[in-house]
Amino acid sequence: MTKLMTMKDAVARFVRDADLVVMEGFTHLIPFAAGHEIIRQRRRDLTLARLTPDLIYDQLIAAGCVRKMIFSWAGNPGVGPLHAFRRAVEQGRPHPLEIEEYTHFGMVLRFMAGASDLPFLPTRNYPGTDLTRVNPAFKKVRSPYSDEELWCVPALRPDVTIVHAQRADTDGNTQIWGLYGVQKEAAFASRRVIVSVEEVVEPSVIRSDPNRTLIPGVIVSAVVHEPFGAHPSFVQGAYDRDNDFYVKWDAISRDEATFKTYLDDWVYGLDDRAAYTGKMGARRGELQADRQMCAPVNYGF
Amino acid sequence: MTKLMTMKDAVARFVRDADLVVMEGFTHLIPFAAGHEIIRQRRRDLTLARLTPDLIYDQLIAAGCVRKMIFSWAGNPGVGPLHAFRRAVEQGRPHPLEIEEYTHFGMVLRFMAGASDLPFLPTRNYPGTDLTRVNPAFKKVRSPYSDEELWCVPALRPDVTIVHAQRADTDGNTQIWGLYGVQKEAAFASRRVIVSVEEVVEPSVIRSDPNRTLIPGVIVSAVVHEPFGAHPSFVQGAYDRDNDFYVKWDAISRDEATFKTYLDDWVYGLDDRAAYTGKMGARRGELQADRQMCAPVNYGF
Amino acid sequence: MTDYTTSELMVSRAAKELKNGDVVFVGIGVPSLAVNLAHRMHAPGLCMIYESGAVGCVPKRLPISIGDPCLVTGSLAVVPMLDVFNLYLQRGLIDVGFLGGAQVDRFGNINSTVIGDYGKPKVRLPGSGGACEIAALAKKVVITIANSKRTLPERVDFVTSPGYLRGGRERESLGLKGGPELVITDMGVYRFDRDSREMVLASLHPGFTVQTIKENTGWDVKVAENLTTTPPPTADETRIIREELDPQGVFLRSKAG
Amino acid sequence: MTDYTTSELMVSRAAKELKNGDVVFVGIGVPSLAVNLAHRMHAPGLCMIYESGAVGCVPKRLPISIGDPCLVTGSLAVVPMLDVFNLYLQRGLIDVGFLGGAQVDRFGNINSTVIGDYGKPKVRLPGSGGACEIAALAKKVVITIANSKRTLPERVDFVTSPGYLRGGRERESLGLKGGPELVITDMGVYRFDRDSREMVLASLHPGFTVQTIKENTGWDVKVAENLTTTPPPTADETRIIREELDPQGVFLRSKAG
Repeated sequence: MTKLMTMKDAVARFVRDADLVVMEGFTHLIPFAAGHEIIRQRRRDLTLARLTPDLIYDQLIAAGCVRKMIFSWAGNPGVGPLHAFRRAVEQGRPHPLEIEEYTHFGMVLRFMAGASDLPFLPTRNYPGTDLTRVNPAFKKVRSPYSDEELWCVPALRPDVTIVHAQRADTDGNTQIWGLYGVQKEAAFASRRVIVSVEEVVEPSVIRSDPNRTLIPGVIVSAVVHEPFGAHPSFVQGAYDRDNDFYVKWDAISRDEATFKTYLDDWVYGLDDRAAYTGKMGARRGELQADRQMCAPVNYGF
Repeated sequence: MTKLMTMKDAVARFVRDADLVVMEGFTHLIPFAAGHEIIRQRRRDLTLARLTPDLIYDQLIAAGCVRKMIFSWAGNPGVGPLHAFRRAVEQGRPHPLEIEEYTHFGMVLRFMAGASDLPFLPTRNYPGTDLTRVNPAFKKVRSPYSDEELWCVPALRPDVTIVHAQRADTDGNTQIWGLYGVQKEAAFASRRVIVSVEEVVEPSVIRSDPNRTLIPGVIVSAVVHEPFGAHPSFVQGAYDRDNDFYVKWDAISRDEATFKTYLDDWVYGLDDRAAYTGKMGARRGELQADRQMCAPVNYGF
Repeated sequence: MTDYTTSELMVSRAAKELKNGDVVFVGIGVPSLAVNLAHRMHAPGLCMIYESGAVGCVPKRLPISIGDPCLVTGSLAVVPMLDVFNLYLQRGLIDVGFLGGAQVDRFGNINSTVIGDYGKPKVRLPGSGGACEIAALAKKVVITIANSKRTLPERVDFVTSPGYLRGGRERESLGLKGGPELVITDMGVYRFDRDSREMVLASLHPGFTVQTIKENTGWDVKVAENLTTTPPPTADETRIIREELDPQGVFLRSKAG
Repeated sequence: MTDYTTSELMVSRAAKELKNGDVVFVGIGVPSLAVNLAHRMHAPGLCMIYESGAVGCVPKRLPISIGDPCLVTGSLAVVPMLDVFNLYLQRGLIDVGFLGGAQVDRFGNINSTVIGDYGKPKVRLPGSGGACEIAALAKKVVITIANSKRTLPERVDFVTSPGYLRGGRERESLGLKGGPELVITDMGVYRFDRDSREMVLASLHPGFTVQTIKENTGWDVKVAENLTTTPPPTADETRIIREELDPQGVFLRSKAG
């Protein structure tokens, strides 16, 4: 049975108020289309988790969807701070934002523990940092093989994880290349998984290169066909990062009024991602990736 | 500086008497050429670790190279028992074999812990099994997040890991497709790594598809060009498993005399793998893989 | 009546345990045939996973081992073994795991390690492989084994893969979920009593009697009140097994009963 | 004398810390330029790793962020972040990690989390990212930061990434190896005293005095007996930086001193 549906349906069915939601993608493949749909459907009281909140979580915070954020680096990568995030933390606007803070390694281990149904995972990191002082979720375990004490982080088990990928079949068997980030671990840690893709392909395409399948259909709830669904972030082999927008976001997000205009123009004022990409106009062509194909390999026997 | 050398040189330089040696490959890509060279160079008192000892460790045991074996499944896959292994365990011939026994999951976690420089990793497995009773290396840890107790396995840190792969460049950047097994984890866990490959390629081939690189050159000590180096096991996209040999091994290994003849004919009597593949004759052609290429992907931006 | 072998009956019976959409951890031999039969008969959405890391396999030939290259070509995913065990098995994605062994006891514990004492074994067997974790972490386990006093002792020499241990709530008390659901032998099918967790004869294969079962089981095995006869494979099933799944009779014809 | 900016001097000085064959954890900006400069000058065998998972990168343009697609195309390997942290960093493969931050203190502790109190911050900064684990697990750390009383306080408001903590043997006693080796500012270069683990001024950039340093550092900073002058970048180095590494002046020209 196909899991193909619109983003509207996928968010309506699988993202609920007060959910713990993860939209992953380390700089690469950030699921902006899904984030905009969540704003459009006015979800509230979400807990968002993600290594690098990036613009997408800044937009969700500014739009009033978020109660709490779990993260390890909150900035506009290569540009500066996240202003909506800072306003929420420093001034409690539009409302106070609870935060729970780790490091990248810690977040990765939290996802991996959740994906492995383990209560925790240990690391040699964290002696001496003040993070363990302000976040009581860091705890110590003594190695049964020595007297060493190691810091641990607890498993993270999201209600729903949303990822964007290059391609999937309608069962949700999903292939990603380029930067992997923590998408696989986050997806396996979750109760529900939404995958949006640049291209929906026949199973034969997936089956021609099974080592590239990062997320198997057995854990996927919904597949959404969403070309340019990661803009303004990038998709290896499809389009480059729209760095101009990352720079512009700095100005847009400094002020609640300019943010509201952005939201009206690019989210509330549009029905769906197709309308968004239509509005992008010629910019799409400018971001189009060059062609640099890999050397294919033989799976015969 | 190139790391390309002959198997003779690689084994002479990087495999020492009494070393803890790992030759990995789950059914796929078993480094038989390296195993034969170790027998030829008459290494002694080795501790061998591997999930599935397979014929290669059976041969090393029968040849008198092995003092101890760390493993999780000792059989001739699809055929029957490993007779040399059984003789050593049950009758102490050619000499007694110490064993340390886990399960596949346990061995994988031991390699992953070693590869991550952690003293141990936990799992939900092992309540109720007698394995934890006969192997004191299994220990328990209490989760600091609950009252749950979990079993742990200790890190495994081999002196040398040897893997066979489809291709590498002369720096040791190694690509594998098809079954991955635990080669990556074993290699990262080791002090030294020897890679033998079907094909030595230009760095540009590796760089055309960086997601396929399983083992980076930074951890590799030696690269050996060894076509058919995994025979009688298989290499996806190159040659099929020589199942006739796996069946024949059952008869060869039942008797110390027939084993000695095999060893004289196929190991001691040959200078190197080139001589072995020469002796294989037409069998090589019969095992040649069909061509079934993957759909290439675009790495451009 | 259709002509069939006992092995074909076992394959057919095991196949019935699989539902469409199940994620199944497959071994070589009877399990592989059973899963492939179910896939062709009533469970087209079934997902086969082999411990070698191949997911959603469509093997073009009967796999000789769980690492056969035919399991890779055309599969949906091939993943590292670390992922097989952490992300699929321990994560709780496996609905059914198939296991065999040298001995299975009254409470469904399986021995595939040694006959006799561990330190001085009479027979050294291959060991656990992935069996222990499948027994501990799959939602449900189906066991296939020959029916004899040797293979079905009251207590296994060594618990490689935990069943219900000494019965009752012992398995649960150790934090394990799941457990063996069914034991299929060449003579009958056993289920486990809900309270005592003891193996109980649930159905007899055609031609076998309770008397034969009792003579070939290592303890005084209980018989279900509603003892039934195992349904023999249909003509369709035997045709698929013989013509499509194992045309060369690698696994089944040699054992024809 | 060659014309150069302070940033170019910092890049040139940082590049000198890298040996051929080093495995280097690279960040964006000065670190990226330094590593690429070393790669072109004296360390062709250097291996660049970005925390995004790209290994052995040969970026065709100056990467805008650590996840820039140009780091992927043509690299030797692209690996999951789990591997970056477990198998490269924690495993001990990283020879040199570059770090920056909002504050660095007398013992090389770095703050990139908050200015003020954590619960009620005056300024909320981005947070650790991968910095804490680089500081804890790389064999050696090189820090680049501006030289002012604000950025170099006696004690950071928050230890995001551990240096030598309160000095002496505290870092070692907690089981941490490595530690900061060098702090490169826009005024000078500091090393750490072997015993006290305190930052000590080791060289002055041309044109700066000990007096200026003291006026722009948050504690009474010690000066090495053999205080030297930081060698300015060679003409070759500035040419490579300007023409090849940052031709559009994204990182350096705007800060030209």
